[in-house]
This record gives sequence, C-alpha cells and structure tokens, in this order.
Amino acid sequence: MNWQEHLPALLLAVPLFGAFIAPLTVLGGKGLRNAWFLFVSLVFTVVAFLLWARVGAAGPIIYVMGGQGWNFALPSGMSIPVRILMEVDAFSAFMVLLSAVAAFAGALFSINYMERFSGVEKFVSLYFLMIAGMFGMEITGDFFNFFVFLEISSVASFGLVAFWRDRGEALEAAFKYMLVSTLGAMMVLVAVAFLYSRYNVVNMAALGKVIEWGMVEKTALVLFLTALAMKCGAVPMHMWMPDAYAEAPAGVTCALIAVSQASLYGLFRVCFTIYGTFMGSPIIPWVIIVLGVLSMFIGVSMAVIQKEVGRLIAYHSVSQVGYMLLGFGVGLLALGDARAMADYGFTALKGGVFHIVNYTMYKGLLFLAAGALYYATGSRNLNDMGGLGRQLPKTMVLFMIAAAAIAGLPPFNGFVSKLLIYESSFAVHPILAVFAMVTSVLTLASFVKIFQTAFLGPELKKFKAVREVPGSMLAGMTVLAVAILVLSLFPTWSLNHLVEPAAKALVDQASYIGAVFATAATGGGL
Amino acid sequence: MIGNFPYLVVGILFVMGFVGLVFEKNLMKIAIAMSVVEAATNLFIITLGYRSGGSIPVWTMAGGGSSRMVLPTPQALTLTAIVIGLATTALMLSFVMMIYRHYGSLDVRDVRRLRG
Amino acid sequence: MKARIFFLISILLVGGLLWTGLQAVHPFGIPGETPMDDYFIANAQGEAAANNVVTSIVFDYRGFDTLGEGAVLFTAVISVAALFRKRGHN
Amino acid sequence: MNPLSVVARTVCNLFAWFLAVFGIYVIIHGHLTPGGGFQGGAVVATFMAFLLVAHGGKKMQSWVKKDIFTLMECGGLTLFISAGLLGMSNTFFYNFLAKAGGLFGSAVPIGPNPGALNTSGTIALMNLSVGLEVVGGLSMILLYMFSGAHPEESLGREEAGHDR
Repeated sequence: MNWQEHLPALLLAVPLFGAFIAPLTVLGGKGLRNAWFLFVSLVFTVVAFLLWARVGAAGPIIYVMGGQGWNFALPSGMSIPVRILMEVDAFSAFMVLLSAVAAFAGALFSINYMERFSGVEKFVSLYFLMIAGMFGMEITGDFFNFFVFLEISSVASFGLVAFWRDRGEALEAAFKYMLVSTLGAMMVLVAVAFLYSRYNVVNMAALGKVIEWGMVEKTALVLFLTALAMKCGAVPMHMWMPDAYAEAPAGVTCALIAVSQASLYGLFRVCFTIYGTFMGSPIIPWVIIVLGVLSMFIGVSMAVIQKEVGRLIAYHSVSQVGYMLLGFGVGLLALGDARAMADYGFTALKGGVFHIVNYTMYKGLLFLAAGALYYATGSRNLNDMGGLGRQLPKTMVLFMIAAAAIAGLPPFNGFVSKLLIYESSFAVHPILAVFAMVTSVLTLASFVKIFQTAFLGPELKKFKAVREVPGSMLAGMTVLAVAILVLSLFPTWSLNHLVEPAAKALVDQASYIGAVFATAATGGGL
Repeated sequence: MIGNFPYLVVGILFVMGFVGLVFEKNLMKIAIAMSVVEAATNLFIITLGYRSGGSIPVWTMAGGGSSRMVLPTPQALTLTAIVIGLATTALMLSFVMMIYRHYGSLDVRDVRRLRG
Repeated sequence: MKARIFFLISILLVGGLLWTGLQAVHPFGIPGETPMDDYFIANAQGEAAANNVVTSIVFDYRGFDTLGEGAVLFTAVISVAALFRKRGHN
Repeated sequence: MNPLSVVARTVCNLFAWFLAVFGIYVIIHGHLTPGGGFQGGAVVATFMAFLLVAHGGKKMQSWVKKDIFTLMECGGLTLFISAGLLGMSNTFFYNFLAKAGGLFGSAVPIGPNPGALNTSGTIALMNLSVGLEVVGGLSMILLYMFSGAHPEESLGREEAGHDR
C-alpha cells in the first residue's frame, strides 16, 4: 500500500495528536514545549504541501474514514456513501496549503511572543486544535463532519481570543465572537438537518448529485449563506471581527484569518459544488455581490477613523472579505452560462481565489507586524507612536511589503488579484468596479497613515529603549513576506499553477461528484 | 396538523431563543437563550428520525424480532451535537463568570467598553 | 432604536424562514426513502459486530465525528483551564 | 462553598458510589445497551459534582489533584486517536478488532439476541477511552469553575492582576 493515500487522514491526525499531547509537555519544561510546538507545526505544513502536490498530480482524491480501503466509498449494493468521506480537490488543497503556511508563520511568531504569558502549553494545545478544525473544514466531504470541525475551530478560537483573560476587552471580544459563531454553527446544523430530512444523506458529493430546487433546499441554502457569511465577517454581522482580531494574540490572529477563510471556503463549496447549476435563480449571486460591496465600503470607511493599530487593520479585513465575496458572486452569477463564464465569470473566480491567498498572506503579515510593534513598544494607540523606523528596521521593511501588497501597488500581488476583480465586475455592472476602486484608494490612504505615524517622523524619547523584536518573531514574519514576494514576482506562475486549478475545480461540479462515484464503479476495494 | 406538532415546537423554541439572544440585557440570560437555540436544533434532528411504530435501534432490546426501527443516524448526530452544545455552554458560562469578576456586573450595558 | 428595528426584522426573517421551511419537511413519523439508515440497521451487526446500532454509527461508521466531538470537549476544558489558570504557572 | 449538613453529606456519600458504579456499567455496556462513553462518563462526573456540592470545594481539592484529571483526559483521547491510527493498515478509524477473534473480537448473531460483552471490536475500546476522557474533562470543568467562582479560597487575591 502507498502511504501517500493516507495524507488526508494524516493532515487531521497530526495536529489533533499534537494537541492531545501538548498539555503533558508541561512536565518537560519550556524547551520541550517549544520543540513540540515547532515540530508539529512543521509536520503539518509538510503534509499539507505533499497533499497539495498529490492533488495537483492526480486530481481529486477521496479518503473513506473507517472503510475497508481508502477508496471504498460505496458499500456493496448501495448508491450512496454511508461513511465519512474526506474529499480533496484542487480548491481544497489550495486552501489547505495557504492555511498551513499562515498557521506555520503564526506558530513561529508565537514562540517568542507568548513568552510573556503563563499557561503556554494550553495555548499550544488550543492552537493545534484550531488548526485541525480549519483543515477539517477544508477537506471534509461530509456536512455533519463540516459542522463538527467548524465547532472545533470556533471553540478553540474563543479560548485563544480570550487567552489574555486579564484584559476585560479580550473577554468581551471572545464573548461576542462566541455568540455570533455559535448561532452560526447552530444554523449550519439546522440546514444540515433540513437536507438530511429530504435526502437521507449528509455526504456532500451525494447531495450534489441528487439535489433539486425545492422549498427545503431553499431554506437550507439561506441558512448556510447566513451562517457562513456571519462566520467570515461579511457586513451586517461584522461587529465581532475587529474586536476578536484586535484582542487575540498576534500569532493567533494570523491563523484566525485562515479560519475565517475556511468559512468562506464552506460558503463557496455549498454554493458552487452542492447547489451549483441546480440553483434556479440569480438572487443568491446578487445577494453575495451586494454583501461584498457593502462589506468593502463599510469596512474601509470604518477603518480610516480608527486610532488603534489592531482595530484599523481588522476593519480592513472586513473590506478585503468584501473583495472575495464580490469576485465569487460574479463567478456564481456566470455559472451555468458558458459564454458569460468564458467572458468574465472565470476571470472573477480567478481573482477571488487569488485574492484569498494574497489576503491571507499580507493580512497575516500585517497583524504579525502590529503584534511586533505592540511587543516592542507596549502601546496599541497610533497617536502614541512615532519614529520607530530607526529602532525596528526589519519590522519596518516587512510591514512595508505587506502594506504595499494590501494597497494594491503595481508590482505586488494585491494589484493582480484586484485587477482581475475590477475587470470582471466591470462587465457585470460598472458601479461595482467603481466601488472596488474607491475602496482600494481608501485602503492605500489608511496604510500610508499608519506607516507614516508609526515608523517615520522624529524619534520619540520614550521609545529610546526599544529593541528589534526577537528572532522567532522575525522568522514568522519572514515566512509570510517571502510568500508575498514569490506571489508578486512570479504572477504568471502562481496564476497558472496555484490559482487556475483551484478556480477550475470550483466550477467543475461533475468531477467533484464523480470522484466519489467513479472509484466505486471500478471495484473500489482493497 | 397535530401530527406535525413537534416541528411547530422546534420553530417556536428556535425563535424564542433567538429573541432572547438579541433582546436580553443580562449575560446569564443570553447564555440561557443560546442553550434554548441548541435545544431547538437537537429537537429538530431527533424528530426527523422518528418512524411511527418503530422500536429502539438496539438489537439487545428489540424483543419481538421486529426490524422496524426508528432511524439511528439522527440519534447519533444528536448525541454529537449535544456534547458539542455542552462544551460551548460550559465555556460560555466560564466567560460570564470571568466578565462578572472583571466588571462586577452582568448587564450588557455596563460591559460594553469596546468601541463599535 | 435603529438596532432594535434591525433585530426585529431579523427575527421576523428567521421566523418566516423556519415557518416555510418546516412546512416542507416530511410529516412527523413518516420519513420517505431511508437508504442510509436501512443500511445501518441491516449491517451494524454484521460489519461492526455491535448490537447497539446507534453506538455502531457513533463509533464505527461515523467514528471520526466522535473524535471531533471528543476534541471539542477537550478544547472547552483546555479553554476553561486557560481562563481560570493561575498566574505565574510557569 | 460551605459543606452541607451531616445528613446531606451522608446521603451523598452513600449514593455517589451507586452513581459511579452505574456510570461504569453504562460505559462498559455501551455497545449492547443504550448509552456509551459520553453518557456513562457524564454519570461518573456527576459523582464528582455530588461530592463537590456535599463537602465543599476546599475538602475536595485536598482529596483530588487536577493533574490526575488532565492525565485521564489527555490519556483517553490519545488512546482514542491511537485506536484510529492502528487501523491505518486499512484506513484511519478502521474497525480492525471486529470479528478478529481476540479482544472484543467475537462475531454477533444477526437479529435480536441477548448480546455478549466480548464483541464489537474497537467500538468497546473507544467507549472506554471516551469514558475516561469525559470523566476527566467534566471533572476538570467542575473543579476549575469552582476555583473561578471562589478565587479567595483557592487562588488568592493578587490573581486579578496583569498577566506579565
């Protein structure tokens, strides 16, 4: 047997195993704990990379949990799978890869950053659980399993956001996040129950095969849409996002971004793969587009008035999520119409997919840099800062890379994905592109403001003693900066090898469904 | 209509919990409202699995040899959902305790120090 | 005031959605086609060698969900422990 | 939390043991009768809650250590995931013990039957490990919440300070 067949299971088993052992590392002291933290993070990153490479070579792969063989999806005489399936297509593998990179960077950063806290072995355990939940959401092929992993990642992130429990704000942010997120999870569960009541199936591929456009399905779709939009921070329920992102320890925020991308992944998996062309009306795509535009605009206009570095960057997350929703909404609008798809739909999807990876990388780097600023100066308020460029030269360079990327300055990756989104949304309605561009300009303005206040200007007396941040924090930031530079310097390569397979897999409903049913037709077995 | 009474109860419970979530001012009551929403969800799944006249899906107790059993999957799913609900409730109550220790109040209006 | 109106509208929306959705669900006690559940009832004893069908689903057919469920409980416990942790534990 | 009266304590002392025995029964017979690791574990954790209410937290904390529960919890889950990993010759979570002869390895007759304890393969093993985890986890939640509700009894006043 080939051990590579077990990669989807290993991807989930490694962080879970790491989390279950982590509280016991307190017996071995600080060194053992940090070694375990680093080791497990490294292992899951490698596994994620191998999984991505394998999916790129072999197409969608499935894994039957508890079956007699990894591809024994359909038991004899059955037309539907009864066990839990993991199904990894190019889009899932892409999400897994970028989440793993963000999680690895966050882990590296946290090793030094968390030294000031007590109870770090609990932090390590929660961090791994959050990562496991995120991976599970991204590779599962079963709706109930999706709910379970959604809950793992949410519950772990509540604990992590409130990890600094002596700050009242952290507790409040965690409580608020918890209300929104638990309500969302319950809605997901109700939606799963609706689909189960109609088809007696909870498998995604099997549902995608048989689904029709009836009242039960409509209700389930609306519930999914509401819940997952709430979880990924689209506008009407975006209030938890700035609080949680700003209050969580910086390394966690970096991974938390990837977690919110996993909810976004779930949203698009439902819309494209389960409902897909069966969706009988253009209302849902338009709702997504409108949510996207609102998120973009409201997020950025709230951001420019913020004084706190963390909250400012967090409000930009709301507006960046808007870009992705806009791109995918336009793609969904064109789904099922071959001419529109070739015309603008596929470009929009490519833009959306590319923006997911760009956003995760540069936003993670921005949060890490903000965390580094806080670590060095002990201040969160922009008005107190100034002239830090001399003391923190490396942090300044890394921050500059991320800020240029998010503002969409030409050589950087943010420019490419935003350009794809402008182009395609212009084809649907010019006003969408106008909104997107205005948002981009405001983003640039607010990042120029942060950069100028924090790093430039005269040296302040109170920051005389500030030193450059320790090595592991710089290493964590460098990982993300290198990823941004690679994406920026080789845009054609990344579009062809990273983005396009993912976008193709997203619209290719038949091959996702076929992966489950085809392997069984050829005998499955051992 | 009386046949679908359980679904009506599910809907009413869910909406009641939701109303409590958005209108209550006391953190403890908000936590209770969340539990009500969870209960409604679990009730919904378990009612989906009932087959009239079915017996318990355990062969040790099946007795008369009837193979007409209620659907087992919803029971398994509910079991999982209940444990998850228990975990979230425990964590939520801990948050409420910590917030109370910090601010000396359970009222949302006293606690909201975060700027929107 | 604005928030109250927003909340009222959202409550009405949720209620209406559930009202329409629940009416379309199969009548209580009469599920339609149930291939997956019939498979479990028929094969739990042969495949998983367990008399209790529900347990065979929880720990065998959907055993991975149960690992996730245990992980959620574990997460909650660790979170509670982290919230109430002693100062200067290290 | 003060201890209850001597009558209540005596009754709790008596009935707590029945709870523990019943919980362990539910865990062990999880694959034969309704119940299983989670339910039985919750019942055994009620044993802890009984004692905590009856005797007050101070006494309880001198009787048991949280470290034992941490060990139970982590150990239970590690056993659980290991049972999954051992099935890896087929797939993750493959029931490799069922009908294999040895531990929990007997086959069961099809149809209603009184049931035998030595059946169901990894299911029984997982029931045990989950039971262990739930007992540890819920008892930990109880003890931590107790110490959080009464910081002056266990943690000391200077707790509310800053973390660094």
